[in-house]
Amino acid sequence: MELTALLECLGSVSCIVTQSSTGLIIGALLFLVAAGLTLIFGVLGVINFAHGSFYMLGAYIALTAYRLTDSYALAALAAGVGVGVFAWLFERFFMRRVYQSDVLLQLLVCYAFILILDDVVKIVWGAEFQSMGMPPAFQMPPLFIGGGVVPVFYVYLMSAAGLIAFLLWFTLTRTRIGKIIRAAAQNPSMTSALGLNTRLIYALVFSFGGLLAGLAGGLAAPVRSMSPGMGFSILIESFIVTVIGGMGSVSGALLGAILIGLIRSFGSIGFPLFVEGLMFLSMVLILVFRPSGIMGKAQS
Amino acid sequence: MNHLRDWQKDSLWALLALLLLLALPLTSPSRVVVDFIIRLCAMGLLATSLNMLVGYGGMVSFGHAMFFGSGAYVFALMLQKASVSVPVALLTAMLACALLAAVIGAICVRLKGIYFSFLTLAFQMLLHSIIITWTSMTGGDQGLTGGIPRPVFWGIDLSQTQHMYVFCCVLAVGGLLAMRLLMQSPFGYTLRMLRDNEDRAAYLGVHVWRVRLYAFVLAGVFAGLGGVVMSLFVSGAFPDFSYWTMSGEAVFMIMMGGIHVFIGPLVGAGLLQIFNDTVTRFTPYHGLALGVVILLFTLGFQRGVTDVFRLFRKSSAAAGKESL
Amino acid sequence: MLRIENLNKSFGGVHAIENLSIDFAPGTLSAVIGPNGAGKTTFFNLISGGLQPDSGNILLAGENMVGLSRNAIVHKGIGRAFQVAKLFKSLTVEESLRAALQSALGRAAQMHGNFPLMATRDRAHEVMSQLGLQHKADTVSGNLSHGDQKLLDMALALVLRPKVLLLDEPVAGMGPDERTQMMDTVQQLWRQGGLTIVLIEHDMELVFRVAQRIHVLSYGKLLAQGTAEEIRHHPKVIEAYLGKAVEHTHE
Amino acid sequence: MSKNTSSDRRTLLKLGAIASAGLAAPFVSRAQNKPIRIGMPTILSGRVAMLGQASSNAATLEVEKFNAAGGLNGRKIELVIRDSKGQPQEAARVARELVTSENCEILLDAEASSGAFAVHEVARDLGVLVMHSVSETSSLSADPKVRTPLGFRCARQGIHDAIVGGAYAAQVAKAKNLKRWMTVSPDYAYGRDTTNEFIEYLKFFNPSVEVIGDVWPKLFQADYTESVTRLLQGKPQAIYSALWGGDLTSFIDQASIYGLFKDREFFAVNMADYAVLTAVKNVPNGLHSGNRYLKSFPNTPANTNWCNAYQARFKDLPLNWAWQNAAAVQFLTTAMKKTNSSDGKKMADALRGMSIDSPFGNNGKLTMRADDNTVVDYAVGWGALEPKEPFMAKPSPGNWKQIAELELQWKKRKSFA
Repeated sequence: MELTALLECLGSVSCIVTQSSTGLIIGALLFLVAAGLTLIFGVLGVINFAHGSFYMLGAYIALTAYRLTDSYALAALAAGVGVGVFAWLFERFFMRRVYQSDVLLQLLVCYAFILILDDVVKIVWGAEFQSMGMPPAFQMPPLFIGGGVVPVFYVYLMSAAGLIAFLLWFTLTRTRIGKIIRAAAQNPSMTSALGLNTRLIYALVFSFGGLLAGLAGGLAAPVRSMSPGMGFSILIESFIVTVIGGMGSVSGALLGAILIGLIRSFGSIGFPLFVEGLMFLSMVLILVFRPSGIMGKAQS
Repeated sequence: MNHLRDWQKDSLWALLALLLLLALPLTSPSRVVVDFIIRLCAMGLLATSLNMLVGYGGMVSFGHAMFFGSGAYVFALMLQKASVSVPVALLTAMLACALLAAVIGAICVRLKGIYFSFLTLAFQMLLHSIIITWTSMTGGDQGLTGGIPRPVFWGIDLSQTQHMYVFCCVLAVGGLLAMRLLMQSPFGYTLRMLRDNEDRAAYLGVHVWRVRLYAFVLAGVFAGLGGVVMSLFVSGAFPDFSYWTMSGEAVFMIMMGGIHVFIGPLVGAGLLQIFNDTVTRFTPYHGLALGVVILLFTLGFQRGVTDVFRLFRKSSAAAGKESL
Repeated sequence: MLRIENLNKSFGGVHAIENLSIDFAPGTLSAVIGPNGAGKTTFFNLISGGLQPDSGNILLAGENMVGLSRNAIVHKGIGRAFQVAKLFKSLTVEESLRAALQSALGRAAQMHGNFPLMATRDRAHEVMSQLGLQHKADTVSGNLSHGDQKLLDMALALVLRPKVLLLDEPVAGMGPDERTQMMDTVQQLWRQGGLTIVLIEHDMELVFRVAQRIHVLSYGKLLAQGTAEEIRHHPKVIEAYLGKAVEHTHE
Repeated sequence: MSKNTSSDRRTLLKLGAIASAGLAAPFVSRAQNKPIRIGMPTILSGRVAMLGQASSNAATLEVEKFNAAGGLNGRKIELVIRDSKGQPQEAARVARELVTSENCEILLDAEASSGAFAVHEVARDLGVLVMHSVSETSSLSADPKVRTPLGFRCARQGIHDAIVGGAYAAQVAKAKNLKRWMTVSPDYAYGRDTTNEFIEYLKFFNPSVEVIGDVWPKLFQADYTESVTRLLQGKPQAIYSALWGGDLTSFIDQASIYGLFKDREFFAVNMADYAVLTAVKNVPNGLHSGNRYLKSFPNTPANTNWCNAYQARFKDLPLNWAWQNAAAVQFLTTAMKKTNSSDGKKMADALRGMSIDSPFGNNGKLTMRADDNTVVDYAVGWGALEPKEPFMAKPSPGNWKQIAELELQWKKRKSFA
């Protein structure tokens, strides 16, 4: 523990600025992944434990697309669409059949896909880690804002995260399709009684959640090396974010992601060896005192 | 006299199983069988104790391996650092697991459904980070290395394979019998009441929280016993023992074997082990193979092996008492 | 036997129960009626400890039940059956009753010996024969017919020898014959004595036939109380409730 | 390129299966022709699958060479490779099974540290010869409580890298006047130990160096942002890192966009491994590394030939784990020839203190040090990196006399010796 370092930092404006912006950057990247997980849970009531593997798949698809086209934008797009399609198939042929079952069965189906996808990636892309490299467009010196350093690439990622957050919020609360989705989440039988195709809504939402995971994988690919099995740490991180923010709440995921980002950036100063422990500790505390998370609906 | 007969029947079965196990190495000199059974003892205890929570109590724990790991670490540490005798280390390990389970359980069992699962998972990951961080005590990510000393006690020398084999079999069969008797006791049925309808049980005067906590503690103790066997097998203790993957494996074992028959988890543990040991021999893509098998079970049968048999038996008998 | 004094409960500003006082005399069979949303089930939940009142007293033979947990209240002698039978679906009828009994004996957490305990046998069989469930003793609860499930639900409460038995719509979802049969069973139970029964019911005719005293709730308030005859002619009741109930029975 | 290697491995496994079927057949009875089976537990799945791939490739290559040369009086070596998934209990199980049911007489343990300790205990328990070829944790061979007479290590050690690196970095620090240092290393035993040791020797050789902060990201962490900004805030003149593999690649990519390497020297002990060198697209200036494996270091025909042969066979560049496993097999086969047997105890006696000719030796020779059964005299050096072949143009090789002296003092401090 280096509490003096933490206190010192809290006493210095530039340190607070830098660490807070660090927290925001980490949070933005976390949110990109967690958004899909929480969306799927919020509407379908299932936890997609294969979410980290979707992320991995997105990163690899982006890698291949980037090598083929040399375009980062196309690579990210391909990652999102590719994983979205995969998620649709996954929902259609596997997940759909266990919606009514025990959570354990859902867990196992996802677990099976974690194992399968890790091996598939190994067969297709190889066991060695791979790296996409920074696209030339972003190879520029970082910006200096208020005493803190912010890379141009992260400014771009943060705007992407913000845009996605806004679009999700807007779609869910301000559009007709959002209303239908929320109705399907709250009362599926009523929705189908009203003549809406609940199954299609579920498939769309699941596929969109997958798309978000793939997009996140593709967007972050330039700065994260990839290897089979990389999805797991992503799953754990986004899971913590989702639980803390409230399972099913998109705004909660945003808050949770920023909270975890701040815990990590300030925690790495005060408790450099226990940063991960701090993340789990905060998850425990949230679950004990507010099981439904910061923004979640209260437990019935 | 009816209740006495049940009790005796279970004990006789256990005795028979133990005798069979002890006779097994005589029929085949291969140490593979011996190793297989020692591992099965460890994993069987872990899976069966988890099923006390999941199958009998309806409490889906995602973090059960934390007690498996704790049992292994405490046992190994007592022998390595405190140099106590094996029985003392064993008792300390079980006691430590009971205490840990009591503290964590007191917090967890208040939550229902998926939140209980999340909280157990979070505690497990927290414990795992502590094990990794507390290097001076646990050896960190390298695990507790250097071997576990095995002082001779009561004429038993655990550094000899035969002694070790007998010891592990006795622990496992004893542990399984104890769990069976617990599940057939009044307490076991109270647990089933809670699983079926916790609300109603409370309206019948059951102290829900307390009964769940007892179950959580007991399951923790028996998982710890499994950890002890595993630490003897690998002669050490590793952070992996209390990692989510271990819990996940236990969950898969009970789902594969079936949660509605007492020995289901044991059968599942055996099947998974056989599968794993065979497949890893032929291909490095065992993840792919295991994934396909899991899909087959979850989507094809939607239940475990022993549950399939149980349904089959039930439908052929048309009616009758549930076996659980 | 059971005295309710100035009971209040509100949910987010809506008064579910407002200043309610009722006295259920020992050994009576009373009914609580009222239109949907009158607060009947909330009333039962408050008595049995499922909800905590905002204020007021619930006195069982003079002892206040407010603040006690559900299981403590059961041990004091208030048993309850539910509108939708709450059963242990994987246990048989006999097992369910004996499991309930063992918890009443304070042996819910007894870890030695086999289930079921000998000490629970006679009482379980007694209740099964009281309610005509003896030939279903070995049937798994989840496989019982609807009527039998309601009976078992009642049996679970009854087996603990409560002083007060709360029955939440005992004939809900039953056919006409079953209803009569069920009400006969309830009446028989009551005639055997020693039991104070309070029931919630929608079926007016049944209530007027069996209940000694009737308490009418409307929007959480006591509208009227009295014998069947008094209630039948009570102007407020006719205005607030009976009209709807007649419609309801014609549906 | 990896497709080829995996199909090679599949062929290899198939061959193994056919061979074991042959073994079971009754007509094989003459002991002389019975193959010598070497069990190889390693990691072929999960995030470090490339460890197992490089290890098994190199070992296979050496075994093929040995067999082609006639084996041990006609007896050939059969390598039985098994995946432990990186789980210690699975490593223990696989190791036991290799000995007890696959009749392996020797274990070639290509496990990362925790697995290596588990295999070590199995070997101790079953009394078989074990050669660790991957674990770089010193205590495996240095700690007398852990050491066994039948356990050997043919892998580099953190302490050696630290002494050589410390000496090299001290020189660079003097030349460029680098006083303020920070470290960023993965938070696990290997990362912590090597970092502390490096700093210790850096200060030993250049007392004016000051370490003003340390950062410990998790192993396999995806996002290093908080580590990078911590380093930026400290404004060090030089940074040391024990990150490796994909983690190092991610870190460099993420730190580059922050401009962390601008006007700064970066010392990454694990950088000079082909996997990292080929993966990092934008290698920054001012980068120094220890050699993991380089075709050009030592710059001898033997080393270049070996690398070319490996590359031709597997369509992939060898990694550090590759040379270690190749050398491990060389040690084992030399000991077999010397004792004319595959008996573990006899071979162990021969191995202790044995020197062999090897492309990976400092002076063409590798030695299995007798005091602690561990390999010394291997090529170890540090140097400045450049983005293309030969990557490290002017390596400064370590001085093994100095290494040995300092290592002994270090062991005494640790009460290992």
